[in-house]
Amino acid sequence: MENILQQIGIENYIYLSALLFCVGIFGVLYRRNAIVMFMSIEIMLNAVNLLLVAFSTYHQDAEGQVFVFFSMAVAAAEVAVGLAILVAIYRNLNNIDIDNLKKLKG
Amino acid sequence: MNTLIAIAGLGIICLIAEIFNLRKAIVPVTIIGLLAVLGLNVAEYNELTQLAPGSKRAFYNNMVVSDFYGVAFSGLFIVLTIFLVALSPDFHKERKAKLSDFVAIKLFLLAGAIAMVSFGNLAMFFLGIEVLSIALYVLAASEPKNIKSNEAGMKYFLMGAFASGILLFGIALIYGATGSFDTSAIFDVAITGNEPEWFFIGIVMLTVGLLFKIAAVPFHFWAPDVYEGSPALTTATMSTLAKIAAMAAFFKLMRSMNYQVPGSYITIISIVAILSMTIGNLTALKQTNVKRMLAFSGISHAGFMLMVFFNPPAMGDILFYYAAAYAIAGIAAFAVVLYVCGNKGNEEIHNFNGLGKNNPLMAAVLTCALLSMGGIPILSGFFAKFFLFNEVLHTGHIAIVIVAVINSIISIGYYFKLILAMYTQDATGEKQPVPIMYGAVAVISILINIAIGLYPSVLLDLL
Amino acid sequence: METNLALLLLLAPFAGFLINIFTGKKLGRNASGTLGSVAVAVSFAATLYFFLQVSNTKQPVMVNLFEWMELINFRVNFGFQLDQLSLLWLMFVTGIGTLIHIYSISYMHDDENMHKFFAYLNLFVFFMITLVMGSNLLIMFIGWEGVGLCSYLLIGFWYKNQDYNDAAKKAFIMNRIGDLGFLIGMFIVGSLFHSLDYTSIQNTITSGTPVDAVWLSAATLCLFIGACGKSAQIPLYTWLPDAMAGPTPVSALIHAATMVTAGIFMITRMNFLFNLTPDIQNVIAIVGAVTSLVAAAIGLVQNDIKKVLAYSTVSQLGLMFLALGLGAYEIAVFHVITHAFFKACLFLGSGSVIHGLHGEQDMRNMGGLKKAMPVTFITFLISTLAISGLPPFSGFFSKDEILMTAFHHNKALWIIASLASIMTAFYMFRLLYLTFYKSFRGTEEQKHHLHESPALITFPLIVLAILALAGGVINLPGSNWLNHYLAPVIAAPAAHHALDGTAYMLMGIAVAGALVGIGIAYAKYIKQSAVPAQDNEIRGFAGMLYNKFYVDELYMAIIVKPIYALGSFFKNVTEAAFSGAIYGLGKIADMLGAEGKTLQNGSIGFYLLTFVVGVCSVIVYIFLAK
Amino acid sequence: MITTLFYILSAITLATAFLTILSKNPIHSAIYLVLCFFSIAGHYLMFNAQFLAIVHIIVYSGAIMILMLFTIMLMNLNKEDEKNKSVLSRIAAVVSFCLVALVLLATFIKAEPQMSRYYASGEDYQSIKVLGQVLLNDYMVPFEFASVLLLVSMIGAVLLSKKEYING
Amino acid sequence: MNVSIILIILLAGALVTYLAGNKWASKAAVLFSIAAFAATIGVTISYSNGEATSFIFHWLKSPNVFLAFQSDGLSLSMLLLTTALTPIILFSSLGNTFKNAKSFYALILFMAFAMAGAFISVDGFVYYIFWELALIPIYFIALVWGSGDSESRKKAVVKFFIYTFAGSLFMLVSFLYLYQKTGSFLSVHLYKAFLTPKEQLFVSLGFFLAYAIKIPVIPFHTWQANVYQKAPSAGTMLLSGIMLKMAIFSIVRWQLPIAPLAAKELMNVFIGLCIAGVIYGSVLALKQKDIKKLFAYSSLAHVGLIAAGTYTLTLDGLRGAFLQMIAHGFVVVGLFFAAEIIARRFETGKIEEMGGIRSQSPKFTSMFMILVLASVALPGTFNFIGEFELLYSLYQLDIWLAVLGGTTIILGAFYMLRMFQQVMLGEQNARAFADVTFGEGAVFVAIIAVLLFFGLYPKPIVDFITPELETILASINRFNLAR
Repeated sequence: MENILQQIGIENYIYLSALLFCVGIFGVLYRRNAIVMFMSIEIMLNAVNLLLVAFSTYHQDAEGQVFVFFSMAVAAAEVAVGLAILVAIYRNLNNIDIDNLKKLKG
Repeated sequence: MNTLIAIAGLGIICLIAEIFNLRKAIVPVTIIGLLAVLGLNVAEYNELTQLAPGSKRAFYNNMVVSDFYGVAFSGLFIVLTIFLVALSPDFHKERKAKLSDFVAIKLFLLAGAIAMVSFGNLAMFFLGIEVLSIALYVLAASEPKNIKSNEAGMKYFLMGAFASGILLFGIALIYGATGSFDTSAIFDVAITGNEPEWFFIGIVMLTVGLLFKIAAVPFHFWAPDVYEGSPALTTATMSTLAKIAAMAAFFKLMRSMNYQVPGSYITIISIVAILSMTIGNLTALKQTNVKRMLAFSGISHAGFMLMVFFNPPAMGDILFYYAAAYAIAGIAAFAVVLYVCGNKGNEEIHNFNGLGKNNPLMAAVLTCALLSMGGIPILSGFFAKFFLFNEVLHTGHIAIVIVAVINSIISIGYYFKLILAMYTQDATGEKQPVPIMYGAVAVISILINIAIGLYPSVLLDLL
Repeated sequence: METNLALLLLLAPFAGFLINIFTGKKLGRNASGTLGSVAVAVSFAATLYFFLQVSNTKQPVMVNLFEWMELINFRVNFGFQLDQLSLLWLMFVTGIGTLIHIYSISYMHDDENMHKFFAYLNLFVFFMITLVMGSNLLIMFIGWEGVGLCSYLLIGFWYKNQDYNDAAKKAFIMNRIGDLGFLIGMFIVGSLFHSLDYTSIQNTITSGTPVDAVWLSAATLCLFIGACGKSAQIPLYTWLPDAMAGPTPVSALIHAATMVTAGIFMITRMNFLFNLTPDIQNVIAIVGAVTSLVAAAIGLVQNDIKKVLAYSTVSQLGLMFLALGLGAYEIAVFHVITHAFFKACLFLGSGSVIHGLHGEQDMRNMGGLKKAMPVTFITFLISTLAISGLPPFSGFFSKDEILMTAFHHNKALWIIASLASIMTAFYMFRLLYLTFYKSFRGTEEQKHHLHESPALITFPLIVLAILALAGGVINLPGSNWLNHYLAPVIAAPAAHHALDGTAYMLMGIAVAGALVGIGIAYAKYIKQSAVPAQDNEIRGFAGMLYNKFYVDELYMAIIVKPIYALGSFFKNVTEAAFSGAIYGLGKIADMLGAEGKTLQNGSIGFYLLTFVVGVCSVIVYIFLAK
Repeated sequence: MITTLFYILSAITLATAFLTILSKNPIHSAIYLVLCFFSIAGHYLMFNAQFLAIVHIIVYSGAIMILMLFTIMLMNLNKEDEKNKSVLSRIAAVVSFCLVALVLLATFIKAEPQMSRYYASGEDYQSIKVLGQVLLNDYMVPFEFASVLLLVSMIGAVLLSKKEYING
Repeated sequence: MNVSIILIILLAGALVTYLAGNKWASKAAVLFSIAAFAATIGVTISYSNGEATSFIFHWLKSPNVFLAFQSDGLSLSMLLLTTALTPIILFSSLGNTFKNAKSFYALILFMAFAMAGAFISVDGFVYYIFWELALIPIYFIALVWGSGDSESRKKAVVKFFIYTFAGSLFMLVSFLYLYQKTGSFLSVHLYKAFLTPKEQLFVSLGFFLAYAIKIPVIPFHTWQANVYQKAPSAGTMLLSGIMLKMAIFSIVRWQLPIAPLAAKELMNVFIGLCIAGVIYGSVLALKQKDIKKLFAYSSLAHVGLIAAGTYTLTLDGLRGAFLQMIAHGFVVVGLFFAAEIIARRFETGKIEEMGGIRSQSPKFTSMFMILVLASVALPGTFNFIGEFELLYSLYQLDIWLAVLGGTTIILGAFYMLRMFQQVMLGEQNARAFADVTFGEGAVFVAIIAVLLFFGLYPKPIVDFITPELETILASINRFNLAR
């Protein structure tokens, strides 16, 4: 079976994932809108998923892809809970800017 | 393995009980169930003792492994959960309808925690930590009308998810380097020494993710805010069960995979340990909110516990002892905090004024719990620190022991702030009766604390 | 038998003390006084027994009770030694003690705490006996400090007056300075000789074992400092005049006859040691001579009757030390004894006067008491003649021997001592004239009540006057009974000076000097009827003398004040600094905590940022920093 | 050809990811993110992991993003309202992004992936059949455990969102 | 009779006292403390008869910890001090009414228990536990039942606790280090440890820090005066009478034999600090306006001398230290009791507000006087014996040390008599001052009897402690033999 890594090389995927991961991190740091921050986290998770798939191919092993399923489940679960919290906040504050969440400090 | 299944089943039973309007039975059944699970756990332990020393029992393609370490910690988690569940009905008496949810979530959380210490595969580990985390996100935010609770939940969730991302990245890299998620397979690769360097990067990422979970400096910022904002019982859960579960998992991971790490890794761990101890303790000095103070205290204890990495093969039992001592003292302290601050709406120290006169028993329990955390003999916290220091000295790291000692001194400063409030200030409010469960949990846990102080070998010899 | 009797000798006064202190109030005044006197009399009787026995056998009586202290270099036994020297001392301690106890029955009769007075006096006698009887330095030290304690208690007997209490405290503390010297001296002696027993030290010395001369000098110097404290020598003499705050019998017993001679006793006891250190002997001689001159000079202008006597005591003690320094121990002892007689008599006489005048002590307010108090006057006169050194009174013989010894050793010392003697004659007769001659200068009220003292007071006066008159017989030139008696305890007897022309010449000079002094006093206070000026009118050198050379003020300024200043410094500066250093650590921790608090600013963005920075630094450190 | 495709896809992935973050309107962000996910699915397809690609589209674009979009719409958040955001924090974010990217890339470059040794065995490892076997045999326990995870999140979401009412 | 019985009695006493309720607590406490004293005497007799009185139990396997209680001359003499003073201290508190008396008396007994444990433990780890345990009750005693305004009291007491706790932890580190070297905490093993001079230095400093703070030696003393002043008298007595002896005892038991080379190396520093403390404390005592503070500084001076004696490493120094510890224990308890009696009558601790007590209360005056005299080490009192041996041991090192240390007899007389004069003498005080009651008098008589008896006949104690001290000296000198 033909393998894409023979042509592209695993390192490029690692770089791509790392960059995408960094973009996710950037998003989390850059934005204060909670929803967009969630999205950034999803980008991070996707970067990891991509990496896992790349490694799965690299090792020609299904486990990596299976792991991606778990990762997706986790992502879904997290988003569900995260959005629930967000909704609760929105009910109280009428916005979702996390800079408003500074009551707890010191 | 059986314990894991039983606990998940128990959680579902809780949910079902609510459907069948058996609300009153939930807590007793859960506690009895947990005791039964504890029995299962003991049985598991006994089976292990039949085997050759050092061997482990693997289940389901090495997904779940039961060894002394995992079983011992599972037992500790179960005991803690029993206490936490026992505290629930009084704590949630305003929101009885949701009691089943709370109890079920705690049980699932326990399942996650057990998965974290008895995994044989990173997938189990990852799922365990996520179950634990998500359960805690929910619990932290479980007072939707309370803006503080919202904030706590949001902060915890955002940062937790972020940390999960990094942790996952680490797992991916380890997988990339070794081609497997199975810890023993990873160990086999790692021991050959010719794995790619991503492996170490993965280990570091994993470490960072777990350092976040145990709230070590500089990944600790969430802890005080979240502890303060969460409902007190959740704080109790976080500071006891969640913290030691993360620590235990961390230790297990590192012990099972971290063969031949670069020397600078241990330097990082010691720097983090020192920073955690110092910043945690120093900042705790200025706190006026008890939960917040305990959060910083927890940060410093995380620092102490990190010292086990100086000699992982020898320190499993010591970590277990330390975790048990810390968590049980924490439960006792929180039982009193729940009692005192239950209907006050905040956890400021002045709420504790005059407790020594109003309720000497609870005051004594809290005093003992704090002294235990501060490391005063005969309470188990002292022995924990003593064993830890002893082993660390054994590895020759005298400097960090000195730092730890200085930190123990600093910690007395804030533990005593609370004690002073209890014994020297006059009470502001009138005396309130102690809910029987609070009292029982407080007294039993402090008795356990003293007992394991007097017979440390009971725990030390478990593994 | 001997042991029991010796213990009786020792413990009789102690029993008196115990009974008086616990039940004295119930016993009543007379009973308590009688009891006290009898207790001492018992001791006197026992002393007499031993005195006769030892005089016959020439063997000291040794009593060894039990081992008291054990140190690495030496052991100290609780033991007593009754030899010629200690018995001689005991004789006049218990003898004069008995007389003064009897005197006190009347003198202290009106005091509400009379039983305590007798208790303290008994306790004093007990400690004095301990001091004298002890067979080693440490036992002597018990007595040494014990008499200091009793002195403290008795000076401050009228405890409601804080000035008296100050005087008492001063006496105790100055004594303690000397005691430290004594203590250190004992340490040196103990480690040099591996014993504190007189006999074994003496044996070591006579056996010719080599001893480090420097340490020996240090030892004797330290012991001498101890003696200075107790016997009021420069520079530790200032407590004695102040000690006159105590009741007059106390002054007579403690501050004239017995306690203050403890230093002389100690040096005489250790004479074999001092003989080995001529340098220190010189120091002793010089200190003694200077003390005698300075004290006499101050005595010239004092107006308080007891103060005059006090300075006279200091001066006489100086003379004794001079003798000690010259190695003439027997002569010093001789003077101690005669001095005990006449000075006790003088003090008791002055007490009688004070008693008669209801507490008046200022000589400017006396005068003309000759007629009102004839017995007192006559005994006082005899004693005054004795102290002035006129033959044939006892003082003449003892003082003359000292002067003679000084003349043979060092002319300068002789001149100083002679000057002191002349001054003594002057101020004693000044005292006599101002008190007993001319007309009464006190208030009418006092004059109305003038009367001779009762028999209990006059009886001791008479006895003492007789002794002052005839005491010289014990060591008359030629017979030298005392010298022979003491020979066994004095290692190297003083060179015996033949009664040649020089001796007679010196006697003549001494007598002439005394007469000059008396003459000046006569001219000034009888012929001119001069009365000393009021305090604020005393100026010039006289003012300086009247203010005791400002020594007290000097000590205050260079010792006491600096200590207080140091105390303030410690309290305000160093304590604050030490405390501040500790609190400072706490403050630093608090400050850092506050920093940590501000760091925890509640912003998720910031938290995440530190998270990321943390991750980066970890990765950089581990993977890139190599 | 495939290399070019990789670079194009990668560019799209990164660009849409950036745009997700930089768009001021959350709706736009969501749309860009969906695009990003599609490009990632493209990567998966290039790995020949068709099943995963489809699951990915379904879960991420179909479920997660719809959930988010739904929330955005529900809360009427489709406006640009990040007014109180300081320049300093933006700069800090940018700087730290550069830092992280640099550090990670540098680390990985330094780690020298050993691609030269790579060879394809030709074994089937990612067909649906194999995946199913691995997932439901080897990974049966995690699979079941994931259900606990989802249950928790479900209970959690209900607990947080359900209106409070007194019920005995 | 096994020595552990004393611990059991005291601990049981604490429990029973607490359970007895406020009304009966004091009586129960006195009863148990007397029982403990009797038991101590029993143990002493058994020990003198050569019976086995020690207790040993292998408590922890890893680390290797023995629950080992040994009775020997040193520990028994200190144990006797503890159990003899405890009833006296309890007795002295009877005159006061305390709120929550059951806790108060139970804490006192618990404290006695902890201190007794520290004296008889020969396993370093168990010893450390008892050492720390003693801190908790005194903390609460001073905090809850202390006098003065609560803020400053809190500050003082917390400072005390943290300070002493800090010192102790360094001792723990020393113990741990020793354990790494020897594999045991037992004193018999530690005594045989051959550490390098550098190791000894650090170990010794760790010990010194703990002890110097507790004794206290300047400059670690700043907690002392305030705590002594603020604590209730019983607490002050416990602190000054027994607890600081625990530290000096520990020097002899642990610091010196374990790290003798360091002790020799640092001898000048240690002794220098101690002697400086003698003068410093004495001079400061002169400036104190509060009677308890004055006693505190006087204690600083006396204890400095004792500690200096131990650091001379001579038999005289060690023996003198033990004798003086016992003597000082009794005297200082008596003095603080006197201060307590005055405070009860006058309700003040300020010296300037006192005065003229003598004419109202002759018995009290006499007893106080005797205590003052004992405190200034008048010959014939027990204190003199101790001070003489201590000064002589200093003299053996250097005469000037003895002279400097000896200033205590001058300065001591100075401040004590000054205090006595201001407090007791002078014109009759306007306020009534009842003479001592029978109970109070009995306490004084007991203390004075001990002081005078052993002042004249110290041989029983000397003979009792000397063999053990020689053993310790032997292990101090083991490096000389090895060479």
